[in-house]
Amino acid sequence: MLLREVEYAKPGSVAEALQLLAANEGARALAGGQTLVNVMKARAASPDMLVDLNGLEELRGVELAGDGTLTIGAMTTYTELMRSAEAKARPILGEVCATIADVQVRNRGTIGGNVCSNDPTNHLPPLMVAVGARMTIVGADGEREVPAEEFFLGVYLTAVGPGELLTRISVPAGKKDGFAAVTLGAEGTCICNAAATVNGSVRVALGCVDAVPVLVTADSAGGVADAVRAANLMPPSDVHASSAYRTHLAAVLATRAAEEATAR
Amino acid sequence: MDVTVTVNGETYEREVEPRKLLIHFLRDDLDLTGSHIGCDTGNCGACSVIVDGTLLKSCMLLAVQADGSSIETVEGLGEDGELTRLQRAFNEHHALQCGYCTPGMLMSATALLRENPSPSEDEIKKALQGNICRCTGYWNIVEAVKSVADA
Amino acid sequence: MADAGASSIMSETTLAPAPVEVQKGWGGQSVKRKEDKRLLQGEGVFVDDVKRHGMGYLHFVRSPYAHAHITRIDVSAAEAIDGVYGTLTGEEVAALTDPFFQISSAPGANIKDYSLAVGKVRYVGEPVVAVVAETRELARDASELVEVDYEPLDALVDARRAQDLGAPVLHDDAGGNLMWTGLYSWGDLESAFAEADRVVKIPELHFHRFNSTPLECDGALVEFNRGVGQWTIHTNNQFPGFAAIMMGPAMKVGLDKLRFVTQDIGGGFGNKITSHPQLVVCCLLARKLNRPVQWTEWRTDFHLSMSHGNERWFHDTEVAVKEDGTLLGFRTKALDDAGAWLRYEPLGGVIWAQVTPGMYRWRHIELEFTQVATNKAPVSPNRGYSRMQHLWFTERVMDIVAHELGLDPVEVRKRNYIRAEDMPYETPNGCVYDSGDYAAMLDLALELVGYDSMAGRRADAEARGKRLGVGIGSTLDSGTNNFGQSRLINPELQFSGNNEVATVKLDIFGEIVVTLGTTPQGQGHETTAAQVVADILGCSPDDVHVRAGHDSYWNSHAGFSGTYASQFAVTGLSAVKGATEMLAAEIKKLAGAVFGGVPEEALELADGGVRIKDNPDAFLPFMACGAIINANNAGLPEDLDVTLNCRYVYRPPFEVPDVEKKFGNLTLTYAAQIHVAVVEVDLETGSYEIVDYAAVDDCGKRINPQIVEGQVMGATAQALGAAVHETFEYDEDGNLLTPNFYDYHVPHALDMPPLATGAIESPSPFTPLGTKGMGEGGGAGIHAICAAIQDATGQVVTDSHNPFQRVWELMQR
Amino acid sequence: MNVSGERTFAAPRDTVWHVLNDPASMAKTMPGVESFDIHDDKRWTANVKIPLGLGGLKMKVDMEKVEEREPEFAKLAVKGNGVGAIMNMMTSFTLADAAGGATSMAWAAEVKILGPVGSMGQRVLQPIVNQQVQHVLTALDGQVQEAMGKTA
Repeated sequence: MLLREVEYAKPGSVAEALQLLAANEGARALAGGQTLVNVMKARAASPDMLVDLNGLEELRGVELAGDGTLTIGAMTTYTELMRSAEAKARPILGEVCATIADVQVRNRGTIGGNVCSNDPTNHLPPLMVAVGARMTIVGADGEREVPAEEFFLGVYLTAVGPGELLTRISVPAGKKDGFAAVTLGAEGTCICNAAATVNGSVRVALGCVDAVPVLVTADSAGGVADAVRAANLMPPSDVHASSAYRTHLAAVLATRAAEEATAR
Repeated sequence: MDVTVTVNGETYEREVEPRKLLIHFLRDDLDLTGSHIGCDTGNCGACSVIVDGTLLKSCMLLAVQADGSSIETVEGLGEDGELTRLQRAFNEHHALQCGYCTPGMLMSATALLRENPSPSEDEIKKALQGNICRCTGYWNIVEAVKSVADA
Repeated sequence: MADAGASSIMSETTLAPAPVEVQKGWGGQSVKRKEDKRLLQGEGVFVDDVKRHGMGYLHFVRSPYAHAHITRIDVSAAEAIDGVYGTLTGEEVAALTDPFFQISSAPGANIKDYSLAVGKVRYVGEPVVAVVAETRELARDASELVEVDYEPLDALVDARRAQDLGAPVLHDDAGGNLMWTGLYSWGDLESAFAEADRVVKIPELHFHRFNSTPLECDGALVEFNRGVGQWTIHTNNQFPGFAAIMMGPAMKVGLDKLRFVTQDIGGGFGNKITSHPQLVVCCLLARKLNRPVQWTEWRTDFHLSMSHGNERWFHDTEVAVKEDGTLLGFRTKALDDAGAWLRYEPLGGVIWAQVTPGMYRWRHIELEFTQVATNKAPVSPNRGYSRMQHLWFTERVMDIVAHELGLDPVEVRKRNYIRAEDMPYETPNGCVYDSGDYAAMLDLALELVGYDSMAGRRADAEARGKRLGVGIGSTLDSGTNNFGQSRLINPELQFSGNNEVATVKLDIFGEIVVTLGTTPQGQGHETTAAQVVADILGCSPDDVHVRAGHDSYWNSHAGFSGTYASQFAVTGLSAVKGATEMLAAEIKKLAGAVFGGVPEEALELADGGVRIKDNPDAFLPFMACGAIINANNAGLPEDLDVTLNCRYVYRPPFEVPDVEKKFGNLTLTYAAQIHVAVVEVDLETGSYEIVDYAAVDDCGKRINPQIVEGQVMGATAQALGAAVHETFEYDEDGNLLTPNFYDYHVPHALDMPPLATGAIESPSPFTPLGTKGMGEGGGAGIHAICAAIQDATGQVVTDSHNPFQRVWELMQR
Repeated sequence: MNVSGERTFAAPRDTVWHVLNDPASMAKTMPGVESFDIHDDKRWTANVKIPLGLGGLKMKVDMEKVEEREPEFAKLAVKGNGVGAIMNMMTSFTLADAAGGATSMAWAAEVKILGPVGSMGQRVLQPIVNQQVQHVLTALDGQVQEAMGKTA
């Protein structure tokens, strides 16, 4: 509770938002605020200005292209994605979103906010890496597209630089996906998670074992556990899990996610 | 900054600091103390309110973000002091003890029943997942909500 | 934990009550709660809802260090800000107040505990400076400008290292970290070991640190009346009687200068007993700044600094057993981690002794209790206070013995349970278990989880790569303390017995008004008190107005007033019963006179009035009674001694315990709960689900069965949370790693397993209503989960906290 | 938490030593340095803003060289004070000649973070610290090369 003083701006367009962010070094984009506002309550972070993106309809919505590519606006909420008919084209997206936090948070929290905060316990970063999502970032020098593998740079750090915004995420067509997690209580804080997609070979992205999702590939679900071991993970220890336990879970969950993906 | 909101049908206009959270605005500026604060990490749901038809936790929203919106809080449930079916069911099934989580719990259940008038037990639990209760263990709360679900 | 199955979430099973006189009428009915309407409409008044003109908001500057000298404090920058009303430092506190009275004998008695850190900080989150400002936000802003220089010291985090040579010492005044120690020895342990076929040895058991985390944190709004020198303390402290005797001497004022007012409290569970240091700070600032001071504790503040449950170790346990599983006695060393201060401690060093043998018949017991200070938050009572730790120990012993001897835990329990025919049963240390049938409770609990079908369910789980385990948790809920037990801790103390007060009056228009000395936090006192009154006055609970909350100006409180330690159903309701019976007698006396000398035995109370039994037309409604005494009393007989305003103090029958032998009756009643948990463990990850659960309760006569069941359910949920996820873990530097609900995971709706509850009623022969205090027996859930995990993994469980990683590690053995 | 490692610089030992002991060039290696004051050759202070995606974390960082054996070993006590965070770090490095005129540096740091940021948990902090360390080492490399350039 009780945030530090902060300026507030509510731009009417992405262009205006970019100007505000560029003009104020201490400005930070406010999406759903379901992470940022809590960090501000702890005063562990205190931006000088919040640029509220909630007015930007152009950043909302889910579109399905002829080739099956999904385009998700960064400000689309979890709930909107779960209810989107188009998003059913890649069922795993809605399924995973439905296990994030709770109704209230899903009603306000956004897909873009989730990936941009890149808290190691979030479900979406590994999922985006597994499905081979591509992030579109816009800045003063125009748009660029970054593959999910290169998007996540560190805890709370992504390819979205100062003065830039994530505008949309595109997810290629596909159905054979899986997801597995061990959490603190049902749908609670994540201890370790894994997202898998099968497309010829198996791609598995592991969450909560490093600052960024760790991608491993194998020919089949059977080979995933070895691939994870070969990755020589050195996960952080915390109050919920030791490095050794996370390392063990990573192999188990990666296999389960891969098996689910293969079985679809 | 100026904020104008309609809460339970009544319009309020206030000058607030941008940093003020909606829950503090409701409780301290508007004296609507029915919505409570049970944590500082957005976990407990005691502050849950319905903003423009959407169930939210008012501790993760700035008051200025609610400008122009229509807000429903526990004080707005029921008409001229009467209890709603849901509120009566909470009493019938002993779904509250200390009553601190109850306003948020009621708002979550109300939002659920509007969208899904006949939820299953699992749907009810899923809908209440964002509201912590430390007294009841949830069993009687789930029973209460189930009892008003249309058959 | 598991979702409930599609099957009904609850099945209420009630055995025929024991053949004793069961009161007719409102008592025993699940009357709907009177307090619900205001709470359901958001009209409850909780402490943060109380506002006063010109009040200032208080924010504490807290220590970032677990252990450090304070070398400099500078509040000038904070006080310079516009809108900041003032500050308070430890130096000022030390000048204005005396250290809090210590319950402990030496060495704990020698520590100097003030309401703010003086010279040194001893845990992360300890209040160092208080800042008061015009708004909540500004108070916090200003607190960031308070400059405090620290000289860090090594932190002591592990109680087992507290008495090591060279260990960091928290309290130089105590000459070390030992706060209190005492040897308890009853029976003849050597003969027990001589008679034993086996001695089962358990090197170490650990009961972890957690608490009930009431959803509302602590708080206060304090007003100072300069003219009469009196503070009005609006607070959610749940034991004002205790707060007053701590605060009065420290502040050097009489207790009547401290008026405690409460309406609704957002949960307590014992955790709101020891907020007196913060209340003193509020009082000092209200006087210093001459304005109302408001303090609201936020969740992280609460986790960092308030009321952790006692962490306890049991070392070198030896159990004397026969081959057939008969237990003869045990010896153990209990090491209790009090945290940085003794705020209610070392009472935990004796409270456990209320349930010394658990539910079992062993007679030879030796327990060496040692309590030490560490650089962690101070502990204080938490639902099941100190008995939960000890009962977890006795239950672990049962299951570990069964494991060692290859016996069925059900059989071992039944072989050793105190039997119904043994009741009332005197324990080896002189406590008297009033009534109960533990074996019958266990049978019912097993029936509720379908124990007979377990073999098939185990096979089914195996087929799914899971391992099924069943565990039993038996627990006693000793209620209504004999405060004389405090003398076993410190013979100098002049406390003994217990008491509670109620007043019942008939007002001018016949309104029945009841005031209680208690501070309810959701236990439904307004409702159950009204039920008791209605039965005596022959009216409906709806006709009875029970004042909400607590106000020491109602003159309806006594030294031990409050809501804690499972006693309202005995002390509170007995006080209500006593006061109401006084009122009933006065009404009859008045009516007798009004009817012209009709003897009391010819009168009866019914239909909201008093009438002559064989002449129903001669009827005097309560309204008339109230009017006559209060406003129309001319012509009444001079000697008519009637006020229709009756105050009664209930005093349980207690003796002062024998301090030398540490022997005597420490509590009046013994409610019991037996839980059975069925878990399924994921062999690959160690994660597990509770797939079935039963809780059977016996708290004697139930005034309101629905409220009783609610208490059982709530306590069960808290126990399951503690067993699986909830823990206050510290790193080696004394940083709390679970300071909020993000990392301290309490159960949510999806975590709750299917629950079947059952009840039997063994009325207490020792209480006026046959009731027993209850509400704290839910610790059984922790015991049951530990036993179920031991059953599933085949590995001995030695910790009360079993997160998935620990279970996975067990399976790696 | 403890972090340590080894790194080789393509430069002679005295060059590396010089860089490591020159507050000005050290300043260039630290993340988000906003200002820098040198009190004497053993103590200096920096105002930094550690970049976190959620908004930078402002800290006043005092550094003191508590031990020094030129040109092979030095130990620094680093104390960071920020609202919501206190960082205490004891770091040391040992230089040795490596093959081909290069210099190898064995370094170790014991980092303690207190306050609300600390309560965010090691799950978050450990990766952040590792990342900042990598940042410092890379920048250090740059400084060494720059120094080489100057001396060349």
